[in-house]
Order: sequence, then structure tokens, then C-alpha cells
Amino acid sequence: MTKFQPLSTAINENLESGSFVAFEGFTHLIPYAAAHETIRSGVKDLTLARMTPDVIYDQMIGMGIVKKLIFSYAGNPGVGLLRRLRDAVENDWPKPLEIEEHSHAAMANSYEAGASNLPMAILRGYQGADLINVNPRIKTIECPFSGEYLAAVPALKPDVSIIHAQKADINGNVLVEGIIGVQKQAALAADKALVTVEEVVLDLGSHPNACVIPSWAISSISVVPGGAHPSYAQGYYERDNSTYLEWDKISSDRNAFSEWMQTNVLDQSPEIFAERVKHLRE
Amino acid sequence: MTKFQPLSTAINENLESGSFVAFEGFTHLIPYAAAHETIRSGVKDLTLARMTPDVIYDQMIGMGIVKKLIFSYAGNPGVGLLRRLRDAVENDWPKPLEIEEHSHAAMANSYEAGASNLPMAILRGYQGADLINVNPRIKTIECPFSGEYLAAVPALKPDVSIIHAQKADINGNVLVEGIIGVQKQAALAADKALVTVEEVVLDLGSHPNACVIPSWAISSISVVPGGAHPSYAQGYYERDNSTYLEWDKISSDRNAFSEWMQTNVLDQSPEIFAERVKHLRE
Amino acid sequence: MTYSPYEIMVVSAARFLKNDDVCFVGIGAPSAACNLAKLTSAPNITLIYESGTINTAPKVLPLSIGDGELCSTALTTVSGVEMFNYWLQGGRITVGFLGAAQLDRFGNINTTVIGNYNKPKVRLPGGGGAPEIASHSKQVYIIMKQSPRSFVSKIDFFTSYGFGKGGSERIDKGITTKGPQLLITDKAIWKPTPQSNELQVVALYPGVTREEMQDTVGWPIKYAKNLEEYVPPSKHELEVLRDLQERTKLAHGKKESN
Amino acid sequence: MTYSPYEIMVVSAARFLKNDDVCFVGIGAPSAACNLAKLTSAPNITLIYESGTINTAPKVLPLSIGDGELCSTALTTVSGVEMFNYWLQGGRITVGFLGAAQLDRFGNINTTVIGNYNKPKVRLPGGGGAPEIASHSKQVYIIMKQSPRSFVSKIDFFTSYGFGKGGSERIDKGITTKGPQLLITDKAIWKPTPQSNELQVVALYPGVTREEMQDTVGWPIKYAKNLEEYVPPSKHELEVLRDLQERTKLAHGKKESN
Repeated sequence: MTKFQPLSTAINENLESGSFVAFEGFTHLIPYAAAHETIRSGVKDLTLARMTPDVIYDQMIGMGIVKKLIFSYAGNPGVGLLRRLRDAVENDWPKPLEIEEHSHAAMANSYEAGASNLPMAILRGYQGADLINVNPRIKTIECPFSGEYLAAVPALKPDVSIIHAQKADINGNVLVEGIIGVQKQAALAADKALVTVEEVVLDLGSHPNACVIPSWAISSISVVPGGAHPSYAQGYYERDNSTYLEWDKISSDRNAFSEWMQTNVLDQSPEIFAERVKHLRE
Repeated sequence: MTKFQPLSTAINENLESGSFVAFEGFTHLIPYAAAHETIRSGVKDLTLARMTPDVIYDQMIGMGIVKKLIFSYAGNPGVGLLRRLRDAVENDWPKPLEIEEHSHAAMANSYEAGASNLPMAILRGYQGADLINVNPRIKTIECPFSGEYLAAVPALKPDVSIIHAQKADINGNVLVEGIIGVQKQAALAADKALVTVEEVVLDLGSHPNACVIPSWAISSISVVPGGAHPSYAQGYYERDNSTYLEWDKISSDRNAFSEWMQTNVLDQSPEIFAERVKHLRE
Repeated sequence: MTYSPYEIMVVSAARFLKNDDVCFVGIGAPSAACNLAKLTSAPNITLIYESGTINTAPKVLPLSIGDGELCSTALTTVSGVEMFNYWLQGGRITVGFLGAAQLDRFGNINTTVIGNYNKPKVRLPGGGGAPEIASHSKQVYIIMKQSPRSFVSKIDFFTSYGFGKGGSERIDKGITTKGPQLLITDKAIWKPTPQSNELQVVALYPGVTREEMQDTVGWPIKYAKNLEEYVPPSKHELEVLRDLQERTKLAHGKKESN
Repeated sequence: MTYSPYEIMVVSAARFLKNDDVCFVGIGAPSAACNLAKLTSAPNITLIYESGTINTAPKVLPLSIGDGELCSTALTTVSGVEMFNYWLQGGRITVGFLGAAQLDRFGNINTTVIGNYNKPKVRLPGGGGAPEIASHSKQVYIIMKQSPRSFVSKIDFFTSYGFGKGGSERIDKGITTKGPQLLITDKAIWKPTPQSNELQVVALYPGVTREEMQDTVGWPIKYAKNLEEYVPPSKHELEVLRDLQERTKLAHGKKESN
């Protein structure tokens, strides 16, 4: 059964150095507040999984708290490259970064396998592609019925998965709505699922087949309005495109990056997120 | 792209003797009108797939138009056994019935594999169970990562899948709502998907993550109000429990069965279904 | 207050259910027991039906596994694939309920055929969700009436696996869940014997004799050393159960006669 | 009416799209081309973005693959797993669009690294959905500007497979889809040569010379025997495209400055 907790308590109680953590959200509902709290918490040597590492992981990698990254597309969406990630991979700054790279299709299926308590996922994937030659965690298996060869990838089973959602009801059931990505799969694949939400309501008031995660499958819920900024929460506030564009500049310089992180992350608390989305509310 | 057609046209144009057909719907939204039209159409030697054969397949088996049945639970839900199916399996009446039996979990995954263009599905299944010993279409494969053995079942790829749904919009997009079972998977696994609906509306007016099948993935839509009776359509009419109870008596006698089918199926047309649900509308 | 054998069976099953249980509920006695528990000792229990309805709270008992009532009172309703993969195989179910046409002393279950599989004397419905309920639920509770036809020394088909031939066979097969931890009948409560995993009687209902027991069971019954004193159904338990059944009858009767 | 190289590239791509196409759309030029087609010659075209939005009809161009506009104008939005399994792998996509950091003459694509994979000179974003878009879409259309840095004789990494070394290699690998059937650049239209599957120029845009072409391509360009006469973008096409881009700029600018 879940409990409602301040975000700092949720992060401190559930993450530790060396943890395997997935922060999920496909463009929409990216859990920025939780990532920033993770940076402030002082944990390090994290193994991070995420289909689209995005600015959120660029920040964590740049801060040197990531040991290994499992991913399928490392870009600043609609903008370009992730400069802190590049600096880590190309120049080992601030430290070397181990990578395990997949395709989106494989990684989505890996989360689903984790949620389904399977050791692996199978797909028609990587046909003719080089990734299968550089990632030993992609194998092939033969279908005993058709004789065809399929790609196999291991299940993703994070210690902790963290997602942001629109709302929880007072019993701790959570609604994710709109572009839902692999949030449900990631949450159910993990030992512990942490959720940040925009608000708590009496009743979710949702469609019968909506994407709802029951309270008993969640470890902890923290109310952080604006917690997805500069990503967005459909129905609450829009994507802050200019922040994504600015990141390209900030992240291009190690010093500018470090200063920005000090001012905007280390010296802040989750409450700042409500401020940040004020001008983006519909 | 789909087209709107009378049910008889849809069945006659898409089914033929020897076809592999899935009529899906898990207790809810069972496509009875389409099954009755199929019986009237004169096709035979069908291979039928369905997780819960239910009264709908008892009728088709009793009429002698089924060659092979792929299934996972052959009961009259909440009532008992399927007497026509029993008569076919135990006494070859009206003719022998070939069966391929799975568990629900395996069969749901087989449809998903079909929808996903995979040749097979894997699951942790049948552990210690005898079904794996009597059904050669259940195999085991070894996970190349964990070394564990998993069950593998072949994908289900029907020639035609038939489902009933609440509504289509005027462009032929279809909404399935409530207990959705494996309808979407079955529809997408087939070469052709036929849908009967309660009504056609201007706009589905549904939740962003509702179970909607786009028109271009559907071959044909027929408007048949009440078409799920004695199953039900959530929001339209309730389950006709007494009909399920009565079936137990009708189906217990070969003559009573044949007479009932003549009167209630062979001599009828899809229009009768609207009549049958009148007293069940909320 | 007097009660029927069915009533004490349902009340007994309900007593074992706890607020933090997540139950995969079947139609009939399991459904009655789970809903009785929800109305009495375990108001926060989570009920899931294999039709995909999660956290459901029907006001009347469903007649089928997929009644509209289950969906309209559920927190959410998921696809069949998701139900079996994420929720059952995913290990989220604490208690799975099973019934049986045939049961043996090691909690193995047959609901597939009487006689030979390829030429059966009676073709039963088959497994449905049961083979995986038996292996993926953290514990399995079996509810069924005792009778010499169903409590047999050898079942004709292993639809759902319990402890196989007993001992460590279940663990040896790589199954990590506990298997049948309770057998609740109309006469007694049974639990697996440590080590051998043979089901043994741990409590007899008031007034049930050992002779009566043996008449309804096709193997020599094993009894625990110290049988528990069994508390008969309370007035409250019976009233709530009867009220639930009355509501159910009215609701279904009304719809049918309309 | 004059036009930019980007504009003729987008207009050209849009012209190839048909009402019954189901497009898996990427951000940038593919998104502009698909939405231009929807507003001009193919109003019933189906657009899918890999964020899960099916039959979407954005009024302005999205900046990211998962803008809220894509979801709120979609028929339905599905999970990431469903998108890649049922819709892409399921064979429902008629046209998948790809761009590239590096492209070779057989339509193989690199968006992963410049240099060695384990110690890259430039670490690019990687494949994302592309490896499976390349193999599961019935056809692949590649849209990108020509430049000697990107049109190379040998790519550093096979992110997405086209025709490999050409000829029947694609079929020999068991891939049943057609692969790159069109390469639309800022200077020309390319299509695979029958048999060899080497991309060859089938049309040059008005005013583009063969010298200019060779300056931007790192292998000896093959030309079709009879180059098609290329019709320049019409006033209508350009107006609709510019209007779409203006609306986009206004919409995104407004949100940002609020």
C-alpha cells in the first residue's frame, strides 16, 4: 500500500548509491522534480534506464552521479544532442559513463517483460543493424514453431521506477493520461514505484479503461505541482519549449552547466516547480 | 479502410468454408448476431478460436459447422458445461471436433503475438500442468539470459476476427469500452477484422487512452443494435442471465437444440436482436 | 443461529482474508467469500476478476466473471493480456482461489476431463485462468464441498498443479510461489503438512465427525495433532452473507423478469 | 514564386504521400511534409507519431515527438509498447520516414556515432525507433539535405538497415518489407535502381546541376536513364506550407513569451 510523503523523504528512503533507477515519461510527464531531488540527495553510482534520456539525464550525468546508462535515444527532443552525455561518452567528463544501448521497440518490450515477471522479451528487431554487434545484451533465439530467428533482450527490473502523473485520489490510486509512454510498465517492472503528482483529488473521475495504477502497486506518492517542468502535464500546463532550447546553450559549457545546476537545482527545493509552470498553465 | 455493410454482406464476403475465424468478447460484447449470420450463411469446416467458447460456439458446434476449436475455457459462464460441445467431444455428434486447448494466459498472449506480427508468444505457464503433455502446440524455450525455461505458444493469426463494439463514428473508427478482453488483439491479429456495433455516432467522444480501433485497421462494420445478446453492451443493455440459464436446458437435448436453432437462428435475421434486448436496456 | 454447509464454507473462507490481500476471484463460493470479507473483517481487501476488473466492489454478487457490475464498480478495467501478464504473472496477486471437479491430497486439481483426455467420459470446461493462477498467486486457497467423487486418490488430469507428489516437488520444478495453503470445505479446514505438503485437517466444523469426513474423501485423511477449536459463524457474519445473497437474488431476478 | 531548398524538399516529400498512407512521422521535415500533404493532396492521410498518437491532426507543427497537440488532436493515444508492437511491428505502417547523420548509396543510415562506437568522435542520439521503422514499415522514405559530410561512401555505424551491400541482401536477411523506396533531398529525388538497389537520381530540381550534385555526395552519383521533368512547387503548395510554419511559429512563440 502506498503512502503520501514529501518528495525528499520518498527519494531518501528509497534510493541509495548504486541503485538501479528508471525515470520514465515519453516527452510528456517527465519526472524532473524527482530527478532534481535525487541530485540533491547525494546518491551516486546510479544505473539509470530511460528510453529517451533527455535533459533530465543530461543533468544527472553532468553531475557525475551516473555509472551506467541504459537507453534507446539520447537526444534533446526537437533541439539536438545532449552535450553533457556527449562529454561523458567522448571525454569521460566528469567521469566515464558505461552505456547499454537498445532500440525503442526493444526497450519498451524490456519494461513490459519486467512488469510481466518474464526474464526476457522477444521482438523482430535490429534486423541488419549494428547495435546487435556492440551490445552483448541483445541475443537471438529461434522460434520453435516457425524456425525464424527473433531478437531477445533481457527484462528491465529497476530497483526503483519514478514517474510523474496528473493526479492521485485520496486512496493513492494514480491516473496517467494522454501520452502514456511506458510509465505503467516501468512502474510495475520495479521493486518500488515512486510517483509525483500534480494534485490529489477525491475521485479520479476517469474512463473505465484509463491508465490507472492502483495504490497497492505504488510505494510512495509525493504531491509536486509543476513537477514535470520543462516537460508538461496534459490538462495542467504546456511544454516549456524555450527551456529545452536554452539547455542547448547552458549544457555546451562545463562551467555554465555547473553554475546553472547550483542555482537552479542544488539551491532549490521541489516547491520551485509550481513557480516554473505558472506562465504555462492553460 | 473500412466500409459499412449489412451484416449478411459482411459475412458472405469475408467468410468461406474452411476459414479460420475468431469471434472474441470476454463475457461482455460477444458477437452473437455475427455468429448467427455465420450459421445462416452456410459456411462449414470452420476452425474457430475463442478463449471462452460460451453458448455462441456451443451453437455453432451443435450445428456441425466447426472442424476444429482452439480455446481455453469451454463453459457456460456462471451456469455450467457446454452440452453441445460435450456431445461433439464425447460422442462425435453431429460430427467429430478437433480441439487445441490452452490456458487463458497463453491464449491471450497468442492473440497479442498475432497482433504484433510475432510467430510465437512466451510466458511462464503450464508449470506442472498436463496440458503441455497433450497439446503439441505448447513448447518450451530456454531464456538465453537467465537459463530458465518458458512456455512458448504459436501466434494466433485468424483469417477473420469478429467482434462486437459499442459504437463506430461516421468515419468507421470503433470504440470498445468496459471489459475489453482481447478484442483489440484479436482484431489486429487477423487478416480481416469485422465489427458489429450498437450504433454510429458523429464523434466517439472518448477518453484520450480509450480502446479505439482506427477505421483503416477494420475491413467491415455492420450496425446491429442488440447484436451481443444474450451477452451485453455496457452502457446499452444488461446481460440476459436467464437466457444463459435456459440454454442449459435447450442444449441438453439434441432435438430441442435443433428446433431452437431453426426457430431462433435459421428463421431469423439480424434485426431480431434489437427486439431481444428491449427489456434489458437501462 | 443455524447455517447451511455452504454458508459455513463461505464464512470460513472470508475469515482468512485480510485487508492487504489482493485476491484473484472466481465465480461462486470464492466470490461470495471475498465480498463477505469486504463487508465484514477486511473492508480494504482488493478484488480482481479475470475479466480485467481491478479493485472492484460489486454491490451484488456477479453471475459471470465479466458482469457489467464488476466493471462499473472497478477502479480500472484492463485488457485480458494485461490482466494475465502484469497482474497475475507479474506476481501482484496474494491469494488466488480455485475450485475443482477433482482434487487430490496434494492440492492438485482437475477441471479438464473425467476419463482419458483424448476420449473423455466427461468433458469439463478446462483450465481457463487456473493453470497460471495456481503457479503465480503467492498463495492458493481452494474452496469446494467434500464428496467422494471429487476428493479422489488420483485425479484424471493435472489441470492446475498443487504440490505434485508432495514434498519439495513444487520447489524442484522452479515454482517460487507457495501453492495451496488452505483448503476450505463444507466440513473442515485443511492445510498442507510441513515437509510432506499433504493436505491435513486442522479444524473440523462444529458437529462434524471423523466418520462423516472419511465418507466424503477418497483417501485416508490425515489430521493435525491438535485440531483447532472452530468458532461457528456469528450472527453478524450470517446476516451480512444472507443480506448479500438476498440483494443478489433480487437484482438478478429483477433484470430477468423485466 | 521563389522557394528555399528546404521548402522544395518538403513539398516534394508531400507530393509522394497518398490518402491511404499510414505514416510513422518523425519531427522536422517529415512532420512538415506529412502535415502539408494532409492540408493539400492527401486530406485523409493517417499520421502516427511514435509517442503513441494515432490519427493525429495537429494544427501547428509539433516541436517534439510528444507535444500535447499531437495527443489532443489524435483519435486515440496508446502506450509505447503497443505502438511498437501492434502498429509498427504489426505491419500497419505504409510509410516510415527516416533522416540520417550519415547515409550511403544503399540507403543504410547512421544516427549513432561518428567514429568508433566504443570511443566515438561524436556521440549522436542513437536509433530510437529507427532500426525497426526501417525493417517494419512497408516502405521507407528518407528526407535529408545533401552534403558531403552526410552522403558518404561508407557509414560509421549501421543504425538502420537499408539494402546493406545492395542487390538481394535485404531479402536474403529475411526482411519482407521494401526498404528505402525514396530519398528526397533539397536537390533531387532518388529511387533504388532495380536489381542493384543502389539509390539513383530520378529527378533533379529545376536549376540544379550535376556538378552541384556531385559536390554534395561522397560517391559517384548514378542517374536514371531518363530523368523526370520536375514540376517546381506551386504557389498553392508554398502558401500552405508557409502558412503552416507561420502558425507554428506563432503558437510556439506565444507560449514561450507568455
